[in-house]
Amino acid sequence: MLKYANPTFFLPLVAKLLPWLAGATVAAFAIGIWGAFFSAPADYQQGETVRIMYIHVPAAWLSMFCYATMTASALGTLVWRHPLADAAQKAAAPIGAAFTFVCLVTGSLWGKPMWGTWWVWDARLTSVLVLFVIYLGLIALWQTIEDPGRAARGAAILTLVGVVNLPIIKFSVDWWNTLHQPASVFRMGGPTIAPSMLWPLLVMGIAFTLLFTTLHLMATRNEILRRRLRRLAIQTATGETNAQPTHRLTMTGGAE
Amino acid sequence: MSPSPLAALFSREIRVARRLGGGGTMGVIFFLILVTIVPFAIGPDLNLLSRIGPAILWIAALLATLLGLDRLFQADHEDGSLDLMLTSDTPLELVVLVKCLAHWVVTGLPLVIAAPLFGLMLALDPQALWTVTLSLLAGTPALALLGAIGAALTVTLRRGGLLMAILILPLAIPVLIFGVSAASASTSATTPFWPPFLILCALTLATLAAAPFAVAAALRHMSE
Amino acid sequence: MTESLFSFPTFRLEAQGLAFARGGRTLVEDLSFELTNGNALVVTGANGAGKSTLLRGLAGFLSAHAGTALLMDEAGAHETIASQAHYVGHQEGSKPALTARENLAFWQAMLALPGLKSDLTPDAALALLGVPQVADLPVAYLSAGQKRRVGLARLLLAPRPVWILDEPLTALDAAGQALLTELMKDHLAQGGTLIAATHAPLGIESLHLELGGTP
Amino acid sequence: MNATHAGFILAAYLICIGVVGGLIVVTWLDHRRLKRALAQFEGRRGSDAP
Repeated sequence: MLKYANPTFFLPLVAKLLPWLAGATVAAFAIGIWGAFFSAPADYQQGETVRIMYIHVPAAWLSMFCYATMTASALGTLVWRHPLADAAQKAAAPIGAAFTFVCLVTGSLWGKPMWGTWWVWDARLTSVLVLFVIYLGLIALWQTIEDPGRAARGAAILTLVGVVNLPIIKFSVDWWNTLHQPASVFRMGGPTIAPSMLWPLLVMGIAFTLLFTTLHLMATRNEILRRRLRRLAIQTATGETNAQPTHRLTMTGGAE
Repeated sequence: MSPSPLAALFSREIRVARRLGGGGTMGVIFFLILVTIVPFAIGPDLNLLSRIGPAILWIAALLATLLGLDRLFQADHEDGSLDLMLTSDTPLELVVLVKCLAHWVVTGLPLVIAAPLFGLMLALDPQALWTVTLSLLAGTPALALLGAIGAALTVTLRRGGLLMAILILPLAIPVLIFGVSAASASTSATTPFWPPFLILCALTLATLAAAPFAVAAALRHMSE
Repeated sequence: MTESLFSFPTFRLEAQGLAFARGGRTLVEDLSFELTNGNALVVTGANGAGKSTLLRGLAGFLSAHAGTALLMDEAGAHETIASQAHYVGHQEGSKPALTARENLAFWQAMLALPGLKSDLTPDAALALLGVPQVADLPVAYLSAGQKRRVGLARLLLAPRPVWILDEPLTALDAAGQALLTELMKDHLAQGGTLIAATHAPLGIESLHLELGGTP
Repeated sequence: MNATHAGFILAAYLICIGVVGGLIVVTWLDHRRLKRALAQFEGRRGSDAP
């Protein structure tokens, strides 16, 4: 397993995998979107707007999955200090932010015709919004700290702290704004959804996961290259060759 | 003969805070300004003020806690104290805890004491004064500890104050939710006081137990 | 100068296969050495050769990429160097707003090791470092050399067997440098050990480690 | 498909495509830039990169 984590092994692996992954992503999206628009029926309550669900729900799911990926990478950074874990962590943050953004915007566009409002301060929405802000904070941390190793460890600690925070938010907000609309955003509890709507949703879920994997591999590869470039730039600046560091240990009598 | 390391650290922190910027007074003045601004912004409608008063006090407390927090470890990093503390026999986690305690005593506690007074200015009824003060007393330590995580992560950054706020505000939201919820218990008949207050206490205790480890880990890694 | 009232217990400082990196560059690799009571190690090398990195690593501020550095007592029990060492870097760790006495009293409490208490008071230590007059002054008012002396006074207030000194002569005048040499000699005579990075000769008998020299 | 809220549906999908497409393009351009910069370094220094 560790062999695959070696950057010199990882880069060719990515190059080999990417075309296949990209192809699979496009195919899954083609099937999923056909299912969402032409196969699945309109909801008897929500009408055609239910079609937003096929991007909203997978985006929500991926926003969490991406955080889980970052958490795993954060452990890799802190426990094993593996550079690939650093790169995977850094690469995941903007992708997670993008999926969370999509989730929020599509949810809002779904909410306006259904609830008559763009935004509700309800548990789900608020927790996803907080997730979005955490992503933005992580990106800001990555951009501010110059040394990549140090930035990786700082971001890893923040990621782990944030993961504790997420369930707290989920439970806590039930107490909050009990006077306001106690809306439940997702009305489907899995099996309660009709099979004709379920399969396009699942296919879209797979498509989004494939998309995430593709994007994440691309971005991780970029981070590895960026680190390599930075090292080369520093070596050039210090006018240093690739010679091994040397030292000499001797016994001397001091100055007196 | 010599005092225990943690007692020495506590008195040093208090002394430094007292000689620089008068310790707690600055935070209280900032708190006062925030409370004063709100009626100007939303108009002097006493009914409205007494309804949102607890929330105003909480937001003011949150912002006042952030004040000066970015220097909590940065100052020690810049003058070399942090390095020396790492070589101490005392675990860094305890050092962090004592520093946070001192910071809370200097910035948080004066706010809690001043809260009833400012509550009167916002036309809170006597019961609301109590609930706000109690919820601030229970909640502000958690804010200071969470803030310490952000302060540790930005310890090497010259202008880390804004980034620190971005990092810790999402973490502070649960504290704010339950704090405001407990504080406004008396202003809205439907909200009970005890359940959110006890959850707030639980949050503070959990932060008290976990945050020092996160802060110490962040300090060790970031000051490398 | 200071009459040594005690001596440190027997120990051995062992570094094996140490490697440290800074900013993605390996600066020290496969370094092994051993020091015992009364030994000193002087580290030299050009700017950027990794002197500070090595010292910060030995003090436990950086984690080693490889190897170990431990302090063993006679019974074979070992501890990290950091917990037994004084680190003197480019900063003194003094709060500008506090007086020299307050700063030193704090570090005495913070850095004292169990079983190695010193009877010195901060005022006595300041007198030994030739700056008795600054005890009541806030450190912010002191000159760089005075600040340095105040910082060095903590080495006497909390006895620790290992001194890790990064450019200890910085900011000191000739008298100060001579004073520090005496302090180092006393420390070694008491059975302590020290590791110092320097450009100027320290005037003590030592092992010599040159970093980044020609192989 | 005669949706009453076609505008909302269309907007949701377009924004999704925009964000994801933008991410792909930015990542790809970043990759090209890095590749080029690395190639420059290797050209200048010989083949010493691992």
